[in-house]
Amino acid sequence: MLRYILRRLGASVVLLLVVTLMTFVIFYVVPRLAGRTTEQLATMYVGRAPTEAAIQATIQRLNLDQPLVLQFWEFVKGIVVGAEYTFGNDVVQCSAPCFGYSFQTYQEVFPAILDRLPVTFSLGLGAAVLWLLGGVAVGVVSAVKKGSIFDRISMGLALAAVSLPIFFTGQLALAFLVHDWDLFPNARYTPFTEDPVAWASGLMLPWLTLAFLHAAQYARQTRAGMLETMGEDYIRTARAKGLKESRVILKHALRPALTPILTIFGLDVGMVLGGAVLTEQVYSLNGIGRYAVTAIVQSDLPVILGVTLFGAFFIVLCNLAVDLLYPLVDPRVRAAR
Amino acid sequence: MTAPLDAPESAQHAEPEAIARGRRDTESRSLTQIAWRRLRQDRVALGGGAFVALLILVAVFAPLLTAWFGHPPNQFHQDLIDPATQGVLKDPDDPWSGIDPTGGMSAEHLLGLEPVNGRDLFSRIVYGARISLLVAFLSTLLCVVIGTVLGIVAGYLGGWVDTVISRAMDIFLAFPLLLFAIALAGVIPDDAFGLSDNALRIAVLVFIIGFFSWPYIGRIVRGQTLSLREREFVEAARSMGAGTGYILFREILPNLVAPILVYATLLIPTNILFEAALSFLGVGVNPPTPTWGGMLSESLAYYTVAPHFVIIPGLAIFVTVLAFNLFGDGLRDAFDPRSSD
Amino acid sequence: MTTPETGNRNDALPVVSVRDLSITFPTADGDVHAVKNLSFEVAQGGALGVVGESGSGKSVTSLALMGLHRGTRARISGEIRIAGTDVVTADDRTIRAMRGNDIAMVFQDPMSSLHPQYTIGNQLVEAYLTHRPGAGKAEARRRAVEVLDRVGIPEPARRINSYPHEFSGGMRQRVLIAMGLVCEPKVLLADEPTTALDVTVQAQILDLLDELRRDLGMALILVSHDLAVVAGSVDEVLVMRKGEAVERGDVRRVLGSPQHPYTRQLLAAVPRVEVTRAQRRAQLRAEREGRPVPVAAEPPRPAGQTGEEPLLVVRDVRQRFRIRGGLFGSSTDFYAVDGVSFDLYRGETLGVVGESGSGKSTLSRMVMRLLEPTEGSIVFQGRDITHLPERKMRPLRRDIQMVFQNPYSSLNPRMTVGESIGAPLRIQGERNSKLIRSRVQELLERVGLEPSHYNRFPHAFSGGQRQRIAIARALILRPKLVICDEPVSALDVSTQDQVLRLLAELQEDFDLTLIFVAHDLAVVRQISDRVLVMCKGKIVETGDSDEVYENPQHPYTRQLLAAAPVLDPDEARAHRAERARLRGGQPQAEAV
Amino acid sequence: GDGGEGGGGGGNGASFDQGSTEIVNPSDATGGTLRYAISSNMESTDPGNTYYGYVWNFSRYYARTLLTYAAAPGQAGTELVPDLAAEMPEVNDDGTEWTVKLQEGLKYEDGSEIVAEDVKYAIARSNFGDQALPNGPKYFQQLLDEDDYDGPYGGDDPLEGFDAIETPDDHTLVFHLKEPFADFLYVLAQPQTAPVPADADKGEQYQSRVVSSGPYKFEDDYTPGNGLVLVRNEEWDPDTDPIRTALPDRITVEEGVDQNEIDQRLVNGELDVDLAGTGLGPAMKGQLVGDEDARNNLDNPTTGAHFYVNINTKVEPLDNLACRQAVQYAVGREGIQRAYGGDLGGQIATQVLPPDIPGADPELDLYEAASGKPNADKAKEKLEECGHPDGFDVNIGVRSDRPAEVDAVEAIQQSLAEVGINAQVKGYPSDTYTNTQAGSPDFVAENKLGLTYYGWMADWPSGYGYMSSILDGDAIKEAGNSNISELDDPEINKLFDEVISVEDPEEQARIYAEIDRLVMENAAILPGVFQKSVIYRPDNLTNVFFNPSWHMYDYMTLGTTETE
Ligand SMILES: Nc1ncnc2c1ncn2[C@@H]1O[C@H](COP(=O)(O)OP(=O)(O)OP(=O)(O)O)[C@@H](O)[C@H]1O
Ligand SMILES: Nc1ncnc2c1ncn2[C@@H]1O[C@H](COP(=O)(O)OP(=O)(O)OP(=O)(O)O)[C@@H](O)[C@H]1O
Ligand SMILES: [Mg+2]
Ligand SMILES: [Mg+2]
Repeated sequence: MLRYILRRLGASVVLLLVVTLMTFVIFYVVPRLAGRTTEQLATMYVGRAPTEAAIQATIQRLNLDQPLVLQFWEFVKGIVVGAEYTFGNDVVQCSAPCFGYSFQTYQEVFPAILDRLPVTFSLGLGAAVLWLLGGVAVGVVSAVKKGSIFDRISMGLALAAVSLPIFFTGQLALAFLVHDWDLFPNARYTPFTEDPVAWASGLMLPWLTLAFLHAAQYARQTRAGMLETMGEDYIRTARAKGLKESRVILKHALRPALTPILTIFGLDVGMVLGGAVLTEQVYSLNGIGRYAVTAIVQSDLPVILGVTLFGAFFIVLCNLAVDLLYPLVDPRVRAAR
Repeated sequence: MTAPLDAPESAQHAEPEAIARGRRDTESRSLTQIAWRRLRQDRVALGGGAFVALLILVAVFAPLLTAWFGHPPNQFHQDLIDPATQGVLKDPDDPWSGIDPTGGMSAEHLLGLEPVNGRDLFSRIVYGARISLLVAFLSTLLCVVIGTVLGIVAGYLGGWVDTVISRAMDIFLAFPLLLFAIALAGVIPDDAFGLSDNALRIAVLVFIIGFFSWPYIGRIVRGQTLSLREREFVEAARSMGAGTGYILFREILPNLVAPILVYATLLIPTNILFEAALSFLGVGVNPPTPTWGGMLSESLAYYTVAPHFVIIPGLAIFVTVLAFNLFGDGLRDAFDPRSSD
Repeated sequence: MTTPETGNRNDALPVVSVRDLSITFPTADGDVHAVKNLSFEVAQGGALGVVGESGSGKSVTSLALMGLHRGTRARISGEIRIAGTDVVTADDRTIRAMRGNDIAMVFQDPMSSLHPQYTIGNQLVEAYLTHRPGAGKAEARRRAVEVLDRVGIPEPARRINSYPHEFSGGMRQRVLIAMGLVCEPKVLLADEPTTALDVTVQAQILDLLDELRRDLGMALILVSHDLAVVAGSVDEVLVMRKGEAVERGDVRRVLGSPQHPYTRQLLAAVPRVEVTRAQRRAQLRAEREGRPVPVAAEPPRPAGQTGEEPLLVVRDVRQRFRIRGGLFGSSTDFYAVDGVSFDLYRGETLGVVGESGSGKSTLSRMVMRLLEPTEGSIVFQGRDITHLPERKMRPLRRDIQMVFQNPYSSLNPRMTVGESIGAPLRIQGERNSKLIRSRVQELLERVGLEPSHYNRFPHAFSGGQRQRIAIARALILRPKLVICDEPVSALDVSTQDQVLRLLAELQEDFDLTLIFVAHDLAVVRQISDRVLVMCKGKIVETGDSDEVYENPQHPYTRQLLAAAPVLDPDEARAHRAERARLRGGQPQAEAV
Repeated sequence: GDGGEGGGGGGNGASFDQGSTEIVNPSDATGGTLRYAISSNMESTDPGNTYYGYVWNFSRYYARTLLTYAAAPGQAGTELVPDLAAEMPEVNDDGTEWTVKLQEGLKYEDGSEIVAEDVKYAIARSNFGDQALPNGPKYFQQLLDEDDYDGPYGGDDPLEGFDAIETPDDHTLVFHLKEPFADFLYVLAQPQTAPVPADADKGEQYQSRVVSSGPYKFEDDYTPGNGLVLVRNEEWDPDTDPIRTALPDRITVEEGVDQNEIDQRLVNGELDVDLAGTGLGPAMKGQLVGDEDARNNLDNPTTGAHFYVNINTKVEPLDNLACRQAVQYAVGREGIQRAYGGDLGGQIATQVLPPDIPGADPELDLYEAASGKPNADKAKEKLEECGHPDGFDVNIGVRSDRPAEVDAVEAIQQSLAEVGINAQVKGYPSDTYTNTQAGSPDFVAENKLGLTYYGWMADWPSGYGYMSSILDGDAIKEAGNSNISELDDPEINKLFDEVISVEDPEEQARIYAEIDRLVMENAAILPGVFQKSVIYRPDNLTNVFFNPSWHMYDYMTLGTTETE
């Protein structure tokens, strides 16, 4: 087991390294292959009134004139040991996990991400809890009452949720639920530590929207999984023991049905923690996702890189967590290792 | 209680062969036949399938359709628009008549008009189906092909090949796809690989979606292959002297068709939405080419003056997704040997 | 050793009584009448055997006794009374109180009938607490350990925390029995509890059930497709066919003088260890030619005495697998086949027997060169194929073919059976589709199927039919050697008998050399000239088959022989005693 | 606007477009929180590092400049008045030496005195050296007589070698120009002249805490995206300040709020001002302009922006004058106007200079554009003349993430198609548009971007401020080029060289009108619309008026009756 954990950890580190390399290639190498010159690249990062001197300075700062290998090395070095940047008379120490420095907002990327982390975490985890509970509950009831009105309606709704983009549902929710009908307070982030009630009420609508989108998938998966496990022999065994139907369903059928969902859940949570791009955009929440979009719109390369890596980190982390949890949830997996 | 119970006449003489053969006439159809029969009984799935077919026809014959209705997708009807509110006038002859809440739906303009310049929404929806479906189909095809080949190879060969491919899947899954798509699309030039304009942009969209979504299907195929590999018929094929290629593509692949097909039908709508998301973030095909996603994202700015402009593309996407899903679900059920009728 | 006093118990009130039970499933193809007008009774402490071929309605009846058809589309009419509860009309609560408490069920497939994600203990405790809600966790646990101990799980206090996958099939079946026992029910209903197990383990489970019945005074309903399985364990037999009871009566009477032709047929299908190869062969020939069965047996074929070159020479082969395990994942070597040698002559049939896991399949796969032997050599037709690369091996595969154990997974479900049978030809380079087609149809006919079945898919065939198809596929290249790896263990006795007959016929017609693998000595004896007895990867005994059966040398062989089910109830009891003696001499080392 | 007819439903009796011409809700009541929001992030809070008008307007809360615009509605608002300066600057006879006296006793938020060197330092950091702040304009660098100073960073004394500005004492600045420059006073009104103490400077990161010289200071450090809160700066002395009323106690800015959301909150009274000052989005605008009651809360001023199409003079076949003229005739301006929302969204343009800039001649209409309708016959004629009687292919570039511009371009495409000119739309992200696509002559040539949609606002309200970057041949740059038509006409170039030394406003205006006429004759720019915005003016906002210099409300006078 220990060895397994170590192996998975090692694999995750390697995975992150490769992700770093690929990210780098996509953002630094592909534009060049597409024909951008060093000057053109630099111009993108200079600002509104680029002077020749400023362009040259940017090339220096971003090491754009160095060989790619060296640029990559600098990049990785920054992440591992940190880097230094000069501003005016100041030398800014960008300490250890230094994903770089934004030349548009003049911030270190990593602290900026950390700064937005509580928002994204609150949004993502809150929504995740909602969609997991909601989706699974709906899925279970649908499976048990297969073919009933409830089943049909909830599966129809699930399809609607899957098929409508969040910028659509989100904006309409804002327009109607918040402004026209006053059912929900405006989306707003208040730190939990400051005021838990405001925290929850401000995030309620984004949670619901995001959860609505994801819950659909969980409901469908749970339903399919439940229908499958309900046909298993051990369910018959459980019934033969004289168990109550509710216990048969919740204890015996649900658990195996949930096991594969764990994997998706891990991926989804990782993805959302890396930034719920559209939700944060729609609800004007200053989280990592919006940070990323702003960066993309402004071609803020270091931020894009940083956010991408950070997102990858979360996905890898959640996958790792799932991999480590899996044996606990499903003992058969333990044996297979 | 020692005498034999009443023996019905059929049991009077033994008929071993009949027992062995089972004479289950009801099962004498091929799986595809059975699937087709089940599908035919599944009205919902059939409806979905019919709609999908209709959609494809509509996309293919978009020029004919719009010619029939007389409104090219880019033709303006500014005389019907109130310049101040940019909405559709109730009465085109009276500039003070206010906004038409139906967006100008009439026999002339079936789905009404776009705000601002009054393009016919019906033709734009019809033409929009072309790009949206093209992107969705091609990218689905791409990721199905990549995912299937790599998944099947990884699952069957195992060992280091599996390790490499599985790790590659992990890596691709670890990328925040949307970010990458936007970043990549942003740096792609206007002419490359002998393509230009929308052709290139579509190619890029297709490439991005296909290239980054394959691990999902790859995982499924790999998992299925892993279990199929253990089936004795694979070993049987080996024992007849079949090579790896034969086993992979003649023995195993046909068994994967059902899950792949089902997954693909579920993927197509996802990819329509993906195109929509990219349009929302400003990386899509060039105007004035209509796409559903593009229309949807554009429409949100006019939701008060032209609610129909929001609803119609939204509905188009929704109904399409619904159709594909219903069809996909139906296919899955039909091909599932375990589901009994 | 006395016979049970069945008479005494007859006057007690029956704990199970079934009257006019009919069960119908509505399907798209019309109603399926799975059970029709079935009636029987089981007295307190009595034992009933329900026997019938696959699909005869045994499981459907069992489930009905438990009230497990509730909530499904099944339509049930008639009356079922279990210890005073009317199962058909009672409310759900009453039924739940009855299940596990009055009547407990042991299911057919021990592999899938336990929840894979909960510990054994958890599942046992749950069963106990359901009916004894007042009992504390600790008491339930104590009880769980107790019943585990009772069914012969070694170190029950420790193993209680294990998960099902950590147990072998036999142990899981014991756990299922324990789960049934935990509330001390009045009736134990065992639906083919041993079908998935090999003979040795089967014998143990049957012994256990018998013992429990006696000790705890439970009634037992034992369901099986094999009359021999129930013979030694029940007082009364009910023979079912197509949902109807065709014969019912005292076990001795039914087995001794069966009234109904179907019962006779079932009896004839049971492989008998006491029938020699020669007798069997003679009988088959006679049946084929319509002659009466000759009394005198042919002498066994003198194999390898003519000085001819053996077709296959296997020398000291070993197959190593690496088993990963332990805290630090250190892998250990494990020899699944360990130093096996034998020669095989043209036209001969070599039987390989041994309990599950003894390395039979591994050996077959090595000979097929689906595995590369770690050590030793395999020479086929004078050519050393031990380490031949796959490419060079390919043309040789014409001459060696295999029939696999599981008829459900050895045919590709997405290929028509015609394609499947023709595939070897195609793979070996035959391009002429017409020719392939006609060959396939020829063979289809030869194995007793219709040529028009060419375009059907495997799922449209029964297990026995599929096995015929698999045999046809193995024969289409006209191989010299065919390896049959337990080709009949997944089939019920009637079907098994038919397939065995077919194999025997084909062997003669095609002049085949066979390696026949099975865990059941009786089956092997019917078909093989020589027998290898395998145990833990090694050959423990080898010889002329009759010799081995009549005069077994190795204790393991004797154990196997004693485990084989026999039809005569008295003999069955004698075997049981013998087994107990063997176990006593060789204490519980083998916890299966 | 129609002004005058008060009453209506507006909560305080204001009327439609009243704020464009007079002060609505005059009040001197202090207190409350004034709430701003913006749909993007603020460009920067650093007055030395910004090019957006809203920051120039807003940053005056905490950064006083040498001069600024009078706080008055209408034409009076274009007047320059001293801010930090004690009086209007003096210029020597040949127009190359400007002397500015600072008021004495002005203090930063920490109580230390504001001295001339700090202003000089602020100019140095924003204009000189390779680490000059990237976003702001570089007028000082272009105009000052300085050639060997390489910025404040690096040496011990940051201002060593910076001789073009002298500070003979703590309250005097003397600017030495290369050549006379008549508009220099406008340059002195830029936020770059707001003082920065050298000790506090952290280069670009100075934006996290600007040392306040105005009535408000940062409550906490500013982090982009997290918004900004300003609180009163007690060191500010109202007596020294002619333009700021400093009514609210607190000022908050929320960043990154969706435009629809901002509009909704403005209408609901949850917000006071849309910081960007560009007015309502189409959804709310469409809803409110049709609503009689709501109209009274709307103002409809010009934004100062002219949206037009660059007709590149180098890309074939547009290098031919007749072809360019054909385009001029072919495009109906009404389609462009509609993209902005008809008469409320903009006024059809027939010349380059926006009407409120001296020298603008609304009568100039060489291509009969005023009607809004295309003139297909004339266009065909011109096509004939340029050798493409059946039309030609051309690409038209546009910022794809700006819906109105895309709408306009689609309309242009339609118009052109009528005469056989086949225009392919090419969309680009707006962020890179000016720098690397439209703004790169190489890119334009390579991608045959004959037409590019563009918009332009004046840095200050004069013809030079408006036209030099987009029409002067000397202004063509390799990257970040604004003269996208690549118009390099010797006559025009000469006029630009001349006009900078002309002091007489009348004469200047005449020259600007002449340049405008020449450009139109050249057909290098296809005027589209002079944009107007529809701004929602919440009832609780006091002292509201539109200042034409900023083309938005004058933020320095705003107050609120809402007290949180
Ligand atoms: N849910 C169902 N729907 C329709 N038919 C069913 C259903 N369950 C069982 N049957 C049919 O009822 C008949 C009896 O089945 P049952 O499982 O009782 O056979 P069995 O005697 O237990 O056979 P085996 O030895 O293979 O277990 C079969 O023909 C089967 O196809
Ligand atoms: N690929 C493998 N890796 C590791 N162990 C294996 C492998 N294949 C077989 N074994 C082990 O080798 C032993 C012999 O297996 P084999 O399948 O030959 O048994 P068998 O006699 O055919 O049993 P059965 O009657 O159950 O088919 C078993 O313990 C099995 O677990
Ligand atoms: Mg059964
Ligand atoms: Mg085996």
